Amino acid sequence: MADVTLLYFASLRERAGVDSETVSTAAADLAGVYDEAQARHGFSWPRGHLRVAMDGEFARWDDVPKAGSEIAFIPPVSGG
Amino acid sequence: MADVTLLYFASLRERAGVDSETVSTAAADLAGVYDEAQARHGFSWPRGHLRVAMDGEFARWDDVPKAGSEIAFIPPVSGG
Amino acid sequence: MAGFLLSDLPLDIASLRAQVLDRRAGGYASFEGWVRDHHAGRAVDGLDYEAYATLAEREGERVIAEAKARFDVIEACCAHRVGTLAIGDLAVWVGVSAAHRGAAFDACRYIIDETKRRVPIWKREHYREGDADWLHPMAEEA
Amino acid sequence: MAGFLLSDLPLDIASLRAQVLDRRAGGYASFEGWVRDHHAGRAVDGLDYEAYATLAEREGERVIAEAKARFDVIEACCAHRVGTLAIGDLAVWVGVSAAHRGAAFDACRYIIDETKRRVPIWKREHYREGDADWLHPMAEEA
Repeated sequence: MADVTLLYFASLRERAGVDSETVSTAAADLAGVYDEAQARHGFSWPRGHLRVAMDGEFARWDDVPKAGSEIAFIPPVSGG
Repeated sequence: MADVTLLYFASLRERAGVDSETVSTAAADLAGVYDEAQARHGFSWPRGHLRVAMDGEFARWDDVPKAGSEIAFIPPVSGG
Repeated sequence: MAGFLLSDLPLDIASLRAQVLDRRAGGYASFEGWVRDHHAGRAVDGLDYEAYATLAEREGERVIAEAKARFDVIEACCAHRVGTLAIGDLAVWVGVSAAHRGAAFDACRYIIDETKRRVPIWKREHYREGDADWLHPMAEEA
Repeated sequence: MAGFLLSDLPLDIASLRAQVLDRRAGGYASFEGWVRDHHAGRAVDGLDYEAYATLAEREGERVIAEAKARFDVIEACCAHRVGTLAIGDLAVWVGVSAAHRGAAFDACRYIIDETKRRVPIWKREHYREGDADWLHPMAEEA
């Protein structure tokens, strides 16, 4: 089990009702961490439409969640 | 014979030593008007490198010089 | 100078522009994105921008570095607002100086295109009818 | 509003820019041409611009009208200095507003390209070594 902090932005933040939460996860990769968050909050986004970041850098869905890390799920962006 | 005013700009003006002059011309077209001015002032520009304007609008070298008109020879431009 | 900035406060174009001025520069291209009064057929009253600031600044700096590597430019900068904006407010500013205009235009366009495509900033539109929505365009419709 | 202006006085970017602002506009592209300190390998101290004003304003207005007809823009303007300019001075400014950025960029570039190609304005460069020359680039090297 690893303790990680999840960050939520935009519609994911609204749906989760928080902008971050610390959770314990047994997931083997970041994909699994998203699946757990999706089940918990009822996110409608399929994982393929999101990107993932760990500790402020883009990461891969098959990366292993590091204990104490900050993990962010990035829905499609709309700046500019 | 038609009396016309010739306008000179940039290097043509420097070479002519005046920015305009009124001349009487028997030339059948604007090409002939340039040939006369070229002979008078020793312009090195071949006509094919210039454009010509009459009364503030671009004209053709085979246009007939109108009495009382303003004729300008336009060397390659370098604004911007 | 930072190449990519997020700002809670209105962007000051004159001082941003002054950052990219250079005696060697002959051309300067800039882009400004303003809050429009309509989008996708709906009347818009204003909007909020939210950013994942840490990553947005890093990714934005990468975009600027890529533009400098790809195009023959002298200086390049992008600034993006976060927070609540009204119609007509400046949302994003890009400025590029170069010896020649072609490189300035190309780099400026690259920076705004890549910023919109990759930098984690999100827009929430407030519609005149009272509702509001986060915009999450799929890549193909962005 | 005039779409194309010649000016004896320094160009005021803020007031020019204000002319093309519009609530419907989402994007604004601008270009500025500055006096560089070198050209074709020679150090430059400053320059003069001379225009055939009547025709330059007419031809400039045609360029603006063409840009508005070809690209989906809201407002477009170009201003060009005449007279004596120093290094770093603003020689030409173009601003275009549009609903979308692609049209703003394309129109802005069209206007500066056509202005440089067609509008009867000439530049005389003052070189640091003391001489000066009118620039009359042939079309293929412009």
